Amino acid sequence: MRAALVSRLLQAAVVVVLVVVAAFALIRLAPGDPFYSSLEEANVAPEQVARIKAHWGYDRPIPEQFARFARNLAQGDLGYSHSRIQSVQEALAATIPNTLVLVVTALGVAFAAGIALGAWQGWRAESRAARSTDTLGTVAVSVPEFVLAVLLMIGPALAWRWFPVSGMRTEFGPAGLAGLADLLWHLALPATALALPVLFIVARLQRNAMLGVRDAEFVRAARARGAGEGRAARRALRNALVPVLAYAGVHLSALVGGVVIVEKVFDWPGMGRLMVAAVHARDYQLVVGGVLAGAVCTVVGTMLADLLLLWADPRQRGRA
Amino acid sequence: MTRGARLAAALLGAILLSALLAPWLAPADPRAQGALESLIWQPPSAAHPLGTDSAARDVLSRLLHGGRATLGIALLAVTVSMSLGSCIGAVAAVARGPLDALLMRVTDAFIAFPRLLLLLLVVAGVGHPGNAAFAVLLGATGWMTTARLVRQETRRLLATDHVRGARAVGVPWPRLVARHVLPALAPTLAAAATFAFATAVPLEAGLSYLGLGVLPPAPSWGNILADADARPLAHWWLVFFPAVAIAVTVVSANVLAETVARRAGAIDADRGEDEA
Amino acid sequence: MSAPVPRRRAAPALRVRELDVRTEGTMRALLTDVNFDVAPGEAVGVVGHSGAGKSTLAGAIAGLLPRGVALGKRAQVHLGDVALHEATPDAWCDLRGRRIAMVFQEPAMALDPAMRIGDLVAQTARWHGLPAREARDRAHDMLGRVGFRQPARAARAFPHELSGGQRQRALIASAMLLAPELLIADEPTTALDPTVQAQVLDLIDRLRAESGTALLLISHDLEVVAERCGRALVVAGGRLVDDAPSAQVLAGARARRTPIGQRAVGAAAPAPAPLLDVRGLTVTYPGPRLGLRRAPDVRAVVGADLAIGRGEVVALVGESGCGKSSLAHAVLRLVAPAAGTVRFDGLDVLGQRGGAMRALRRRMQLVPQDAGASLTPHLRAGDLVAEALEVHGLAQGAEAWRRAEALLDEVGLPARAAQALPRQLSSGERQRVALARALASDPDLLVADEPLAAVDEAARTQVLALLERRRLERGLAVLLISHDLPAVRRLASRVLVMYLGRVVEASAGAGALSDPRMPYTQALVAAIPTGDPAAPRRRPALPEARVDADASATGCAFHPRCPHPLKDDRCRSERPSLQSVATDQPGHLAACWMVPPPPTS
Amino acid sequence: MRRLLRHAPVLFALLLAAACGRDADVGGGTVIITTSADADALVPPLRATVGGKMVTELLFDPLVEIGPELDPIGDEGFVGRLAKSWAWSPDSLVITFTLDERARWHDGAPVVARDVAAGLAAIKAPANASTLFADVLEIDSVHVVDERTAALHFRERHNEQMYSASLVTPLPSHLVDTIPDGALSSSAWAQAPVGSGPYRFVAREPKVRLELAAVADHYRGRPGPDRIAMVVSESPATAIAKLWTEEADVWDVLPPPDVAEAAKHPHIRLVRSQGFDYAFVAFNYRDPRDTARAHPLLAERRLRHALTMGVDREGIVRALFDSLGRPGLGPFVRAQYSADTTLAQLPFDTAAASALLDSLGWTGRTRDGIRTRGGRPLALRAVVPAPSANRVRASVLVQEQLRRVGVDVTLEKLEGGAFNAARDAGRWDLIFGGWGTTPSLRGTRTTWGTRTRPGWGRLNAGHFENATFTASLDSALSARDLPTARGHFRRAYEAAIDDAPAIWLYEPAPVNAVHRRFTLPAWRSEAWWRTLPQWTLDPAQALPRDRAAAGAAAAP
Repeated sequence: MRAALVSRLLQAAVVVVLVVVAAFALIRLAPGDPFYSSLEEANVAPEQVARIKAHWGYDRPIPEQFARFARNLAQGDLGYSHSRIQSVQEALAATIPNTLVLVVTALGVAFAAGIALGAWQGWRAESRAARSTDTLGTVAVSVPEFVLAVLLMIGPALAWRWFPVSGMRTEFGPAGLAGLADLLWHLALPATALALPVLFIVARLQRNAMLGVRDAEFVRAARARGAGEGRAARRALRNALVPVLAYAGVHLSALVGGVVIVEKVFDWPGMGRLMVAAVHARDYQLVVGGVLAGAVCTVVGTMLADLLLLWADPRQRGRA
Repeated sequence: MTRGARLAAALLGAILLSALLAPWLAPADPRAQGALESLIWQPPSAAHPLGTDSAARDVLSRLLHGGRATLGIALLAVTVSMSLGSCIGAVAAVARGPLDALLMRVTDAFIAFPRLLLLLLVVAGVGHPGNAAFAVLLGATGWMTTARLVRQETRRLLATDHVRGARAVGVPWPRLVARHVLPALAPTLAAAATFAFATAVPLEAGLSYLGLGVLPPAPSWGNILADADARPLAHWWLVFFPAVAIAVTVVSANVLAETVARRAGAIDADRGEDEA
Repeated sequence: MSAPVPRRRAAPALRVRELDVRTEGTMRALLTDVNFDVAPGEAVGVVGHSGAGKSTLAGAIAGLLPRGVALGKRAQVHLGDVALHEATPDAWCDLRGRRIAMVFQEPAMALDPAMRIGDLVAQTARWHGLPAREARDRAHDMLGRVGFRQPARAARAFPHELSGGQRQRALIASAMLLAPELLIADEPTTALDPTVQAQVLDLIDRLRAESGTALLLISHDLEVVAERCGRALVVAGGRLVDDAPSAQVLAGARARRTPIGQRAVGAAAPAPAPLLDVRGLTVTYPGPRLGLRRAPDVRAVVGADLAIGRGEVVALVGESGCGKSSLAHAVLRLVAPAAGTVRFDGLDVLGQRGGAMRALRRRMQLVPQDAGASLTPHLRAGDLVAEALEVHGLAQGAEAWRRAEALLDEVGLPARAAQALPRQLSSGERQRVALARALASDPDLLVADEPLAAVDEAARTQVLALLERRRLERGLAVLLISHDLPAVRRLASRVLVMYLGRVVEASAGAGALSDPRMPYTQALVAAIPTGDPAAPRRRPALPEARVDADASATGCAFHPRCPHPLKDDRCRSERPSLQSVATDQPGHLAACWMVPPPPTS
Repeated sequence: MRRLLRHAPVLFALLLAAACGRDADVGGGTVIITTSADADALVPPLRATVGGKMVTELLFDPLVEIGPELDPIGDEGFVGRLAKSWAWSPDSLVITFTLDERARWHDGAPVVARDVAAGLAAIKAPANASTLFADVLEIDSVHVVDERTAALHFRERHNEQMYSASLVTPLPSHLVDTIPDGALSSSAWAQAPVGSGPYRFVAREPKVRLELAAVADHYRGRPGPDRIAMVVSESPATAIAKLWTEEADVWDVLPPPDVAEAAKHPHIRLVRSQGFDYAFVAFNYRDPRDTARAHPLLAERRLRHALTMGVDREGIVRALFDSLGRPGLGPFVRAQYSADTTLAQLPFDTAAASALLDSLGWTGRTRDGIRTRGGRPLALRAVVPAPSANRVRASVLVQEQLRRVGVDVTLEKLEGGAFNAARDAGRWDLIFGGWGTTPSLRGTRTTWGTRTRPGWGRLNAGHFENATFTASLDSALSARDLPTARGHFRRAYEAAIDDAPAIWLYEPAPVNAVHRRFTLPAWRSEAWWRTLPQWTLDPAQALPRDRAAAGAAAAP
């Protein structure tokens, strides 16, 4: 097992390096200027812009800039963000937790509910309720994430005022425990917008996996040993988890793809919003720092999913 | 084909047909603007069954013509992503060794790289490249899932008894791949393609919402939706009708994909071999 | 914790009256009007062709019928005092595992892949009310009683880490844990080797004797039933056609079998230059990957020599995992051997390239072990056979199709088979399609890996006759891998016995099997059921083969398991080579220090 | 009834307050400004966007500030801030300011003359790339006369010298002098500035919120509201939505549809004000492929006239702004002193436009109605800035209208950075541009002035060149009094309108939304936040955040 971890870490490192190099080059090749790029900041003389570019070393050739970036990275310095007027570390430290709160809650709810719903649909496949929820699932999966987000924002937030329109906390709101409640109140809609599509994808996968395992020999053998419906279903589910977790591992980044749009609609101060703004502002160092953090999170997330998969399927433990 | 699958196929066919026949079906020119003051932001009425948008253009015509752009982009994107993904997946499966590891790491890198950011950077870079190039760009950044699926499936097929049996009989490699491996891949590819299509359509809408998709004044389902962004509640018809169009297309595509996949037994639980 | 005291009861353990089983939709009758009793502790066999309804009977009694199949209304099934046909789901939970237990054909599929076997066995006890600690202890105790040397370590193992035999033992442990009144065993040993099969059946009998459990043994192998059960129920077409002592049923069946008879005359033609000449063949597979390092290679075949003349049939016999299939695949270059030479009709097989190799492939054909799986699922049987012709340029298009149909007819398949997809054919029919495909290119050498394993009586005789005809008419040489002794005795001109990658005994003709000298061969032959109830007691007890047995150990590989009373340290330190066993049996060699060398006069 | 229920807690608190002294504990309240663009900088030399101006002007006091009449000429229109008095040198090339001795930095240090020098130095240091560099070009240096007196030396005389002086905001030299050139923007001080204004910096979450607190002992008196928070949203729609849910108190320049929505919310009051922005479609006088050569089509004045007459500016204004906008008049806004609404404009007359185009030889027609001459179609390429919603919608309307007179306009919507790059490179025929102006007219030199003179015409991307316009503008900017200046400006604008460098599209007349619980003096159009210290809270309508502010304010 330990050896499997080492080889995966190596693979992950290679992936992160590839991603960072690509981001580093791409942002610098995009036209537009890291300084004074928004419309109103246009009245700075070109020679002044040239001076500040020289100060930050953006006029050097890209490989040389990357060498400098690598040296700074070695000392743990990710650089400075011009558009946010703070260091990249502070920017990421402020936004990554917010995105993680949103993603972890959304995925947690989506997987838990998805697995439960899917298992029930699979086990009771013949019942009318199971079939109807399945068709409901097909429809829910098809609504584009951002339309779902906009609908959630129009109805519950704007029209009926059950939830706040946007943001993560009430301005000058309560602190401490009440503050937490306020956060959850703000988290409800964005998390739902992100979780719903994932929930039904997971449910569909779990249902298919359950159908495949329901009549398996070891389930019949379990019944032969005295297991009732409940225990037999639990044993079947235990094995039917494998394809669902395998899917999660492979498609993790696609599942959270919708974060950027949900953060934009609900003004959630997370990584997605930060990156979109950083690209528009041509904030070189923030973009590269963000992509690095994003890649690390994705890779770690995928490895966690793989480890979960190894737990779920003992047959995989033997072979790395 | 279950009743649901037939309905889905019919719906999808109708939508594709309406997009193709848009110039004849649409009551008005999608770019023609009505009298400015009176006709902007009109809710659905007799004159304009689906209302008008920010530039007093008829939403029904834009929806029909827009379908052509959105579905066109989605189809081209899927073709690009499927062919790219299948090639990389097949090569990786057959190659094994260092080439396989390299290809898989590149695939992982593409997955780890936030796709939206990549699109943003490229479009910001070259300016809006026009619908066809944009579709190719979508395809070129969406092939990774297909690559992994094809690699896993090809590797599984190459290890099966019936391929070893055919080799024992003396069937040469090219014929072996053509008659014994590819036909088994086809259903998986078909299912993956339909699922890819089902994600490409809303993606175009999402990108338009972020200002990246089809460039106005050309119509697309995405940019009709984006046009309502400022006032989703006040201009509900600009959100509702495109959303319905997208949802119906995607539902039908998903149902078809699942029917194809189920008939091929692609989604069966016990085929849980890992792909290591 | 001593074994539970056996319970004696007067009433029959199982009483079955007017048992009908129908499919709910089409109301097709699977079983009609089956009546029989099983006395407490009695062993009753259920025999019949595959598809006759044996498994349905087992399912009906244990209340485990598949979806969409149900008992007839008039059916009456009583387990002692309990009416099983009226049992409620809760009642079944209490009955199954405590009073009625089942063991299945595919141990690998019947064990929960995600659960350690210790936990699985303990769970059975916990489900029936035992507290966790006591359940765990009884589980460990039971694992010990079913033959695991270190029950505590075995308890932590997952099913995929055990051999076939060990998995079946684990299943039996969970079934017999609570000393049920009735054990239903549905083809418990079909998938196992003869030696392992014998051990498992012995284990079942021992445990049954200790707890007085009645046995309902379902098998298509009459010999096994005759050995283990007093009575046999014969099921055909869903009806009970006979209920008689098993010896009587066996005798009747043997009378109906076509006589196997002796080999055709003229077998001992002078040995011309061998068609296939294999020298010092060694095949290795990479060991499992332990992290970055790789475990030492597993040596499947070690320095094997083999020669087959034109028209000659050589049989390879041995337990699964002894390297039979590896040798066969290496000969056909489907697997690259690590060392040794393979010459076919004077050509160095390993040296051939491209076109020359394909020409050679035409003349050497394989019928793989699981023949059914070797047929491409989406191609029709006719296409597969025609392809074999087209690939070797023997025929094209319609001509190829016509000859394919003729070949399918020759292997005894109905005309419709040509159009059928593999999944529409029975396992026996698929086996014969594979055979037809192999014979299509009129090969000189046919490597047949367990060609008769999944085939029922009628088909078996047809395949043997076909091989015999091709051998006589076309001089076809056959490398036959099988442990179906009657077939081997009839066809084989020479027999080789393999153990852990080495040839340990060889004989011209079937001498090695009729008069085995090497202790391993003796154990192997003894383990094959003959139908004599007394046979089990005479068999030497052979300990279980360890999963990771190391073939490269010094000395005689069989030494750790060898039951021979006189084995000494020479067996442990020095590897015996093949020597002639007796002057009057030229060509009968054995690799064992205990085999008396021919007198030196 | 539902609204009453929602405010039950407030009513209860008020009853309680009434019982023991009315507004003792409510204080000045908390003002939440909602916006969709975060401040680009927190310190004066680096700010450029409106958000940046607001924050820096709340945190820092200038020497002097332009008065409500917005007259930048001479110094009558100016009010003293850090400088309590000033004197001109005889040759009016030096202005000597005497600082108010009560003025303190937020860290308690007194404001001294050296701070004025530090202010100018920060703008002048090239590596800082200050956005005010061009505006204070003519200020040569600052001479520290004594502890409280600083003299600004000018290189040339012009009529807005005092306005330029108002741009030199003193900085805390004891903190700023140690910061090396170029490192100002990333310095710790720039991220959490110590200022001299009525509000001090409390906390900031970039792109989310910024919190300022009132300076109790400020030398100009304690400001009204106790706390000000600037809350940033991703899109204008979400930002404005906070007004309706009372999560925010003020938004300036409300889009027309929201003005209608505001009417439905009694807690919102609408205030009209003068606009300081204008948008236009500028023509490129030079050939996009080679800017040395004249533009093959647009160099022809009559073609520019024809295009101008083909655009229905009234219709576009009504479509975009309903009644809250007016057609552009020229390179100025109506709120500037140089404005002249009587200038003759080119009329919207498609017949005249078509006739003119025919006379220029554009008589051929392609299948879909686009004019051709010598086989070449009359096709123009326009770049449009994606971030500006109004200009994007206007571009679509202009495109359609010009298509009706046979001109094919293709639109290219470019993202912020790419739009600026394209504008400076000149790779376009038309550009949907727009400028935010200030009371000072000197900016006209940079945006429309000739590119031949040093410091002129840097943003004149269309290479508009007109001798009369340049001469008149030059004399207008050096006129000593308003009437003379206005005369010169009129001649300059007439020359510009006749030369038609651009189609003057629109000038928004903004409506601003403020929560009714605040009463405020007259709305300052060019910088509404300057009256914030004078806002007073009506205790009866206090919200929970106001009371929380009172508690916090009382604490230090």
